[in-house]
Amino acid sequence: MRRAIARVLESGPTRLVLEVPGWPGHRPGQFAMLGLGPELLHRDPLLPRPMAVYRGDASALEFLFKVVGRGTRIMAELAKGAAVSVLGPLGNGFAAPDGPATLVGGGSGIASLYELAAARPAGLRVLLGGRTRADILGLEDFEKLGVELRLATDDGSLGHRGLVTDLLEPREGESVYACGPLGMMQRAQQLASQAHARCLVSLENNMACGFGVCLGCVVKTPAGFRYVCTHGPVFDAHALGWGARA
Amino acid sequence: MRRAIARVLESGPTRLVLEVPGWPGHRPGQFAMLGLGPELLHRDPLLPRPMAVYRGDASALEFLFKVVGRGTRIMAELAKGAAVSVLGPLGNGFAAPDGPATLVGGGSGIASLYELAAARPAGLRVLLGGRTRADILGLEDFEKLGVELRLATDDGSLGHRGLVTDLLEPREGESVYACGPLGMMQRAQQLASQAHARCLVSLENNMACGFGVCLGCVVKTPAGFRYVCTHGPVFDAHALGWGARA
Amino acid sequence: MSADVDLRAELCGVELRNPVLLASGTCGYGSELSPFIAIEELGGIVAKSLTLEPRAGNLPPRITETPAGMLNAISLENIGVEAFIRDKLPALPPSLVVVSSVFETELDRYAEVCKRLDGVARVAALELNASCPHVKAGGIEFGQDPRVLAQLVRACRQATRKPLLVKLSPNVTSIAEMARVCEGEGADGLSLINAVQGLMVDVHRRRTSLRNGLGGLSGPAILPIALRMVFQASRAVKIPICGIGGIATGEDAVAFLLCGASAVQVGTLTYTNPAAGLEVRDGLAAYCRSHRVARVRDLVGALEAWPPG
Amino acid sequence: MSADVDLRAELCGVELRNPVLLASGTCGYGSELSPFIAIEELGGIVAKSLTLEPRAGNLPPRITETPAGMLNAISLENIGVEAFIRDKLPALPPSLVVVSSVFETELDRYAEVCKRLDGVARVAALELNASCPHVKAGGIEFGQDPRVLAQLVRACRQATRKPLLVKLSPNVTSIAEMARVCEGEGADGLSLINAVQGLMVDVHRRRTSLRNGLGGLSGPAILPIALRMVFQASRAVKIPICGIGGIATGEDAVAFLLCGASAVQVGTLTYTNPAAGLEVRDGLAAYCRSHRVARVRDLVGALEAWPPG
Ligand SMILES: Cc1cc2nc3c(=O)[nH]c(=O)nc-3n(C[C@H](O)[C@H](O)[C@H](O)COP(=O)(O)OP(=O)(O)OC[C@H]3O[C@@H](n4cnc5c(N)ncnc54)[C@H](O)[C@@H]3O)c2cc1C
Ligand SMILES: Cc1cc2nc3c(=O)[nH]c(=O)nc-3n(C[C@H](O)[C@H](O)[C@H](O)COP(=O)(O)OP(=O)(O)OC[C@H]3O[C@@H](n4cnc5c(N)ncnc54)[C@H](O)[C@@H]3O)c2cc1C
Ligand SMILES: Cc1cc2nc3c(=O)[nH]c(=O)nc-3n(C[C@H](O)[C@H](O)[C@H](O)COP(=O)(O)O)c2cc1C
Ligand SMILES: Cc1cc2nc3c(=O)[nH]c(=O)nc-3n(C[C@H](O)[C@H](O)[C@H](O)COP(=O)(O)O)c2cc1C
Ligand code: FES
Ligand code: FES
Repeated sequence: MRRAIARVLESGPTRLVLEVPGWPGHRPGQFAMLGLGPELLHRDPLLPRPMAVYRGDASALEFLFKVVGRGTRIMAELAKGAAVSVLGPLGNGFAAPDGPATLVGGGSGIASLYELAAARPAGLRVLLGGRTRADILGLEDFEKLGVELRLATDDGSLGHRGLVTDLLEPREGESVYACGPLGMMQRAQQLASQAHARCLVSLENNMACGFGVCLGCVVKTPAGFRYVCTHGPVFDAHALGWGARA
Repeated sequence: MRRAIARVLESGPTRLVLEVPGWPGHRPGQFAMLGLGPELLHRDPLLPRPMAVYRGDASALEFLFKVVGRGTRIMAELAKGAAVSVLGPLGNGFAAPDGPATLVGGGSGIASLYELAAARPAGLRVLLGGRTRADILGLEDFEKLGVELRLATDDGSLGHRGLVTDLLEPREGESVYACGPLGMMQRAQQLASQAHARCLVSLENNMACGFGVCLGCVVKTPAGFRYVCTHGPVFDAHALGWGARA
Repeated sequence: MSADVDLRAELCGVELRNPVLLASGTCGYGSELSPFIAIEELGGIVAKSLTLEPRAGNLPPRITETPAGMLNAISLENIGVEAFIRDKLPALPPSLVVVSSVFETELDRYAEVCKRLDGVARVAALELNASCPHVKAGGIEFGQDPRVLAQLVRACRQATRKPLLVKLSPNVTSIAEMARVCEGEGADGLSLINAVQGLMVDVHRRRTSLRNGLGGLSGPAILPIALRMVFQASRAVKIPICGIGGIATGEDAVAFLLCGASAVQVGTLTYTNPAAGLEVRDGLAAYCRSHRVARVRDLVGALEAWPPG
Repeated sequence: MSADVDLRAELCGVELRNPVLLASGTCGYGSELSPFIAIEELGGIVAKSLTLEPRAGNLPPRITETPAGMLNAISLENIGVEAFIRDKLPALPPSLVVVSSVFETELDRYAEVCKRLDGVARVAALELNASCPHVKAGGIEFGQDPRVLAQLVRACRQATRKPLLVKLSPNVTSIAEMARVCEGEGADGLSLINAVQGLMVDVHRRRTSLRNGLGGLSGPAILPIALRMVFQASRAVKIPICGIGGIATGEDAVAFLLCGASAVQVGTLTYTNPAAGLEVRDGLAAYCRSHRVARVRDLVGALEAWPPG
């Protein structure tokens, strides 16, 4: 695996599409480190940003993101043809469900769930939420899939007014895939464990390297420290214990 | 005067055209400080770069440049519509000739001479030089002026093979305006003084501020330190003594 | 523009319109900035460091760029204390708070400059520049040796009744020790940090980028070092601290206040934008509004502890 | 790929394919990089600092970004010297030069780790990490007190016959003094600099960005500080120096060599690009080609003086 210098095909406030020469393909839930100054014209921001692969392949790899700071603001303003360094695919990714599954996505967390949904496993339910309608990234894409889809927004601008986890009714023995704000994932894990369902979550820690050398992305679990970039980002939520995170 | 946030209208390997709201106009030989990260998305490169105003006005202000390092490389790759901070006009600029004049320009120094030539004063001669044909910035624009124009290149790819100062024959009492590499300006000053001609040169020191507060741009003259940004960039070459420069 | 938020600050007895000043050596004598901004809207300025006699400074190159920063070896070029009092002070807006920075190469000369400024009503406070990383005179900085620093503060303390700030050198093993020394000798406050000693190389010419070799590193690159030192010093002494180092935004200023600074100084960023100081003030006000902070001074030292993991 | 230029270097008796190593703590135990690069093409690696027993390190957040740099408080998490020798060393390419970094919280434990590694043929040299800015244990760093540093070097010198490098802390008043101390106690070489102590604030949460508060600043931001210290140390001692700090390009490496370093280590930049070390080597070769330098070692200390102004 090598760091590739990709070119921006399409860029907008929440979506980035890159041509990534040599991208070998990836599993749902894997991520890439996106570097915003590959030719070192800019030495700042210095660190690449971890982003879940939304969908696509070498000819057009898509990312969905929320602007929360300088790095994502720069991403949102990238010019067509601009160079971006891409290291990936990284992390373990999601294991495909072996039975019925419910996907619970909130905010930018939605990005890592799309390809699971696109596989349309039997008995699939998809629950997406955000503060407002605009925060539900990739909504149109999910609607196109024609899967069982339910929505929630804090302000009621779309679907149920309230938390997306209000819509979650785990089925015994199913797999719940939750990705989004910490509180949302914790709630999903609670409900899943009460219903004796499996629960997989994808964590979003600050990262420097993404491939296991900086030791910066640790999460504390009952079994000790785990590295989100190499042991994760996907973890069995029941085993996490929700210890200290970045 | 305020720092303006300009937009890139046109950008290329040697030319930058900006829309600069509120640009008050300028004199030939004045310069601007161009900042490459106005929204502070990038804190590096930190310092703005001094650039002579080539020509134009608020609706389209033109700069010609040579890529010598990171800042100019970034300038050459600016996207259309990108933001650039512009502080100026700065410096004293050239006094218009009160008699015959010869303009001697080398490399990027050519940029500060164009508007003097465009005024077509009586008895004007323009001598431009560069390493090769490609190094003579703005050549087409000067040719369009229909002024007496002679050219020199080190490799003979255009005009006289050799130094542009080989073409300089100062007329007694005239004004020689020289702008380019240090050695070229020194040679022009020598020839001018032998012919009892005036000689004005524009110096290019490294600058941090461009408006007189950092004291970084000094040049040592027999009369003491002078600041290139406020006392210059244009100096009476006969009074310079060519002391230490940045 | 920010009447809603109470931006007023106080620095060792001096009332400030807001906590954002401009750092010594980065705003000249003030007048250089008047073409660009209404300078009196700032919390104040710290004028370029003054010596008894005018000084010419180093030969160029004196400045070079570094990653997210710059390196300088101006070597304290200045017009001298008399010319400052005679020519520069009268030209400044009456409502502008002016702090005078003092630098010399010997103890008694330091004290003389302080004495000369003590009688000047227009000067609100003095700042001792104990920390010029690039002045060869004497080699080691006044601010690098606790005993020498103590002598310096004592001598100048006796020379003036004006509020006395000591600007510390960051090039020390323990900033807390230096802070205690100043407090012990009667300093009214501390300014930190000055530029960090650095060096850059022009690999093409195989020479140091600056003719002087060594220089002072400033700009955003040193922000984390400055925050650390303000954090450490504010826990070592009770006298107020003016935070300096790499401030580019209102949030940078907030970070210094939270670490214990009562006010801040903007330096290098003024070179990139003459209005940087005012924009930092505006950003500070915006932060207070969005975080429901009624009075900026409520932020001073208001860092919260991490919950146990 | 650069057969034309002689890139070979030597660091206290150890022959290096080229002068570019990877810095301790930024390349794990080597194997982490093998998916990305042919690690044996590097001049060598300095493995993550080892302690007698495995260490777990600090609670997160452990890292945050800074202007042109980053701040970390990993607190020397490592698998312990035994596991390194047993599990990690055998997995590394035989032709790779491996330097082991040693860290502990007490003198005798430092020496014990050195003794344990002294018998391991695969380890080419030891690097004493005397300078972890963010380890609370003991408070002040070993590398900040000349007497403690002398004791440390003496103890470890007696514990090993392998080439002994001492990695100095930049958080000192005089790096030259610390360098002389190490030379005096028989160190074979110096590595500098380690991360600079810093602190960042999350203004939205009103907390330090790192749970540990203090952290180590690294990356391009500290390049001018590192160059300055290598410049000063190389003029204070005769033993070879390995330059570290913010190296991102071949020209950055050239700057360190010109200042007197015999080799360099690339650290933080490996996080942004696993191939950074090899690209620095290639840039170094390209510089030599375009500047007609036949042997990289001819650059060591080859800084030229400025002509009188
Ligand atoms: C494995 C993984 C996959 C991710 N996938 C996506 C994705 O598909 N889409 C997306 O929008 N984001 C994703 N993130 C989060 C994304 O990496 C961060 O939002 C981004 O790094 C922020 O960079 P910034 O420079 O914009 O913000 P910064 O300037 O770095 O930080 C700005 C603010 O955001 C907060 N912040 C910083 N890093 C994170 C973080 N990692 N998570 C949450 N808040 C943070 C900071 O505390 C600060 O308050 C992912 C993170 C990980 C670890
Ligand atoms: C008043 C004034 C007007 C100018 N007008 C123009 C213009 O119209 N067109 C143009 O192309 N350039 C002009 N320059 C020069 C221009 O400012 C520099 O070339 C530019 O700042 C280099 O920035 P950089 O980041 O690309 O190079 P850097 O990375 O800063 O430096 C790269 C290399 O260029 C050298 N260098 C740096 N600054 C200068 C400098 N000021 N002059 C010469 N070499 C330098 C460095 O020593 C280094 O070797 C002008 C300079 C001044 C002071
Ligand atoms: C070009 C330049 C000149 C300076 N001159 C002085 C000075 O005369 N006296 C002083 O106390 N500090 C001086 N400083 C240091 C600044 O006041 C400030 O302490 C330092 O630059 C860090 O702040 P900054 O990162 O915001 O620039 C100077 C800094 C620069 C860049
Ligand atoms: C995340 C991180 C962990 C580090 N761990 C160690 C370590 O275990 N031992 C050590 O001697 N230095 C350690 N360092 C310091 C680096 O080896 C290096 O000295 C410093 O980062 C400066 O170089 P750089 O700017 O190229 O990163 C660490 C640095 C970082 C950023
Ligand atoms: S991000 Fe570096 S180890 Fe996980
Ligand atoms: S460039 Fe700052 S004083 Fe001239």
